[in-house]
Amino acid sequence: MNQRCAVIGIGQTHHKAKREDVSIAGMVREAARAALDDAGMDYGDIDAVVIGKAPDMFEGIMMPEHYLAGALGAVGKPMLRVHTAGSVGGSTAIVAAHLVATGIHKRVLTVAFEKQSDSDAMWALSVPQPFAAPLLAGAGGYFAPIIRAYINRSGAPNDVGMKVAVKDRLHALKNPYAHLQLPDIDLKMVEESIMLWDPLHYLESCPSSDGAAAMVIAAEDVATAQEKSTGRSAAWIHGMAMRSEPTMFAGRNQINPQAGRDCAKDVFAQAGVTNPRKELDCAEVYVPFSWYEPMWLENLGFCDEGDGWKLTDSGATSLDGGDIPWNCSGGVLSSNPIGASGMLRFLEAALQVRGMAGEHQVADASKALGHAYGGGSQFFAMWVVGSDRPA
Amino acid sequence: MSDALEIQEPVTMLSTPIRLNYDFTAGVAQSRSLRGYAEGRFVGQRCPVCKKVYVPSRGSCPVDAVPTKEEVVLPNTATVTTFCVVNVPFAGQSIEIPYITASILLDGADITFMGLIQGIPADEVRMGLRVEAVWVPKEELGPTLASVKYFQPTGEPDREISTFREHL
Amino acid sequence: MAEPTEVYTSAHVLEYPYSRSVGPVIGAFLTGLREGKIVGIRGENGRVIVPPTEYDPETGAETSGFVDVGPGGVIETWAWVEHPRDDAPRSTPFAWALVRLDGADTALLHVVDAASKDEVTTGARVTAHFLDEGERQGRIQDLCCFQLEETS
Amino acid sequence: MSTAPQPKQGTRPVAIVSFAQAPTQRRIEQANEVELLMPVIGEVYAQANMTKDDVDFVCSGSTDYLIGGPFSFVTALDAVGVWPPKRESHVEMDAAWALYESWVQLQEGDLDVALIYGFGKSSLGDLQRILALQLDPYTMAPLWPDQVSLAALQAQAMIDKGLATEEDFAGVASRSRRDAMNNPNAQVANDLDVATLLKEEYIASPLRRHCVPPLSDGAAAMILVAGDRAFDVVDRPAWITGIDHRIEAHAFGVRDLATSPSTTKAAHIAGVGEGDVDVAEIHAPFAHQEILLASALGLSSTTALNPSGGPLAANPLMAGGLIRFGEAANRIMDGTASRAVAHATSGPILQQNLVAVLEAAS
Repeated sequence: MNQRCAVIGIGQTHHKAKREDVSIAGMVREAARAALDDAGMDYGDIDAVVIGKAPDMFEGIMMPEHYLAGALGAVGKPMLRVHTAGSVGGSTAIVAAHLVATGIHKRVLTVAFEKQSDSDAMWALSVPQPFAAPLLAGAGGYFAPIIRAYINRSGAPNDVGMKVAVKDRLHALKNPYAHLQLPDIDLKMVEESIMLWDPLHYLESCPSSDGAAAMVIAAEDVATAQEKSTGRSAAWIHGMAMRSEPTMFAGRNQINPQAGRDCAKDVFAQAGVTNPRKELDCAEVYVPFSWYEPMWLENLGFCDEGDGWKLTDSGATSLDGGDIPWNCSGGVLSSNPIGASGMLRFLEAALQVRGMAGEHQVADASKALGHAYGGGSQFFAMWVVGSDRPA
Repeated sequence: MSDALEIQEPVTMLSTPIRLNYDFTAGVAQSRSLRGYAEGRFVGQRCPVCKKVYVPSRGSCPVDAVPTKEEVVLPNTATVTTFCVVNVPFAGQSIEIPYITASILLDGADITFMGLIQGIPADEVRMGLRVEAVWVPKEELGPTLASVKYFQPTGEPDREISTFREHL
Repeated sequence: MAEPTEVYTSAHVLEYPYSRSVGPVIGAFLTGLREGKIVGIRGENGRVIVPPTEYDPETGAETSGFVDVGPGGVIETWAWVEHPRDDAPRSTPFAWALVRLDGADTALLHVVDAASKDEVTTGARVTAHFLDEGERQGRIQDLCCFQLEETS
Repeated sequence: MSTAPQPKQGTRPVAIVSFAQAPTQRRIEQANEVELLMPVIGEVYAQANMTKDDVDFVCSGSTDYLIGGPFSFVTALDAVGVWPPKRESHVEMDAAWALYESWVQLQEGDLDVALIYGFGKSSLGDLQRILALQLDPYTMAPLWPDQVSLAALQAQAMIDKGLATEEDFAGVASRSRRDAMNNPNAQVANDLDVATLLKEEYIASPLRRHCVPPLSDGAAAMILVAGDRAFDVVDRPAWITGIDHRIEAHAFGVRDLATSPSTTKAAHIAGVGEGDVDVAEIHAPFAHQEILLASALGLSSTTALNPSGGPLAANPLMAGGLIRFGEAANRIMDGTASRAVAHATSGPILQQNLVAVLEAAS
């Protein structure tokens, strides 16, 4: 990064199965308005807008950034639309941050959203394609076989996934924005939920949500002034990285993809993190299916390969007494407006280091990871944010 | 204005059906695999650089980014590398649930593709299971992977998982 | 080298009955159409925006205060279509037009019904023509077209 | 020894060093997206004497609605060979904006080489109907307005304001298709005079058939190099000395359709007016839009407009804007121009516009 930059405004909607009270513009503006208010700004103060979302077929609007230009106060400004599959919320934040880190703009509004209830997520992700056998059954159908291979390879007990499902929903109870609020959640409830994609139970899978996320990313002078005037720290960006690899190729490690490992290595090197479990206070990691917590613990280097399930099993990733809480917000397992899910991870990491996470705050959090992945576990976006400005 | 109109609820929802017609083209490489299906056989391609066999072929090696031209006919026999039991209903679904989808590694191929498993109780399907393709009757064969009705067990001993670890 | 291959093509239909929540502002517009009237909203500097949006389309500022506009208006620009597409709102020749309704400061995209191209001009006055009450459902098609006002 | 000119935006000089495109056709049936892209990407590597291992960043532009399925950019990656894993991104925009994102990345200073590509096949679907899905989903899209009619609204607004005539539109089309006769990648090339063109029927008045771009299948790729390393690749790199993009309101009834304030603003920020412009490649799919945009860009009569034939000769969606950048860069690289303007547009009737100034080193 050429210049320091920081998140100074954060906003999100209350994520729900159906936001039937708003238009798409209305929903996106809730998040944008909240982020601007947090930053003490108005649309007129923003230099550029970067928007991200997953496939346009969810809402049936081709390149909806055109329709949303006015809603986001982008008229007369640069506006970019990012689409990198499930990782898009993270990639979008990174593209926005680069616009500031390079000195091109000082105040960038970045927004990600999905209004999945306008159509049906399972349909949109499994649109039957010519010549293909109609076997694809949503994201779960794609990831469940990989999870099975992980369980086999690691020798993990069968209930580790269910433990993640319970833990993240317990976290969600502390987050008023989270979609799923299941006060009675326990292992039994998960186990008794329908086995949708064996080995994945219904409650081990992410919901389909409507929702939006927004952040204002600002240059150092703007962020410093805001810190002084509000008395709150900004979330300084210590590192950001993206990596991609092909969906399918001979010899591909689908369980522990190289692109994820490379991306983590890069972002931690930038942030000066050598032992993420020790040096980070928490992480918001894209876990749409329960077993991806242990899988990503290994992929991101929080433990050795094969040991991820042990961390989860020991409670290390729980906000309740764990040494490295993952997904204190409830994570993707509790709220999943797909295009925004990655940005929510980035945003929640920023909330934590600003001490603004409310009931799901990790005490004195000063450094956190935001992570997103997409496609066939092939697109990765990550950032590390901290309460102190980087050296 | 009539009373009836005045008590009508405000409009909150709008139905906007969208239908688009496409004329999809499979391209050259994929068409060769598709023609294979129409003939009741698996046709893949070998990368001239890494020598790996891709089936079905998309015309390129995703690692070396070079065109794949050399054709390889592959047998009906395969190994289940991993699988899941699908038990979720959704719009547009055409197979009755529950069904088993598996990553199928054809003998001689270096890449898996997704296939339907039948002829075995769901709880007996396992990683390493040996299977063979069952094609639809000859007169129903067509240029689509749907020409493969399903894969069923061959009865051979399972393959050790360690022997296909690099395909997971 | 393999011999040239027949390339397979296939019809592919992408179809979904999208169901959209419209929110209070577009909802008011569609509710108005169902009642046979056109509603705008005040944006920044009090200008009246039609169709109404939750935001001023140029500044992003909140809008507030619904205003009835029309049913008369003026053609700001237009395009005559002699051979309508299958999915066009009309099957006989018509004009697409931007119509600035009386009382509005922005123009609405819709169609003008006219017997021939020669009848349509920029600046011509038109009046909104709605479907019959029983046919209106709260959608933009409830306003079936604009018709040229008789010149006096 | 040449030195890279200091850019107006950013701090690091970045240049286009190689560009390739697939010959545009009405329908390329023999190739899927990967097969369409692979030769093009192979050619940009060959021109630059590079391999995929030289590339630090990959960025593409495409849209799912052209193919009618989600994630079309994902399968296209197979043509690139992102292995070992690479820094990679995608915009659901014309690939000219992928160039913009790449240019931003290269400003960071730790990466030097970017590969950009875009692809689009209009032949797979009914483009007029598909593009209606770009419109406000509540009050415009349900009427299914087609893009030719929408463009005609703009052309009529220009006529009403006295900014152009139907003869002027025909003049643009006549010149473009004549110039295209020298462009092997063009799809529509012919030598027809204005009088002949004016005898054509209207599709949506005041636009006749010649005012409308062809439906095209195509793809394009480009390599950007930052810093003096560009001189190692090509004698005359096309340095991006200014670049900016802006968007306008979506509702047509809010805009003054006869002007393009977003283009004017972007051109000002990119510094278009700060020197003579030898050549401009303008992403004006419709004939009247070239007149509108040339004016908005502030170009003088000495600038050669769309010598490639422009979008009226070949108009592959999602690659068309990047092709303007490539054609303009080619004029710099082949020595026929020393200062060029490249323009790309996105969205219904010029809602969003990107402008860059390309220069040779002095």
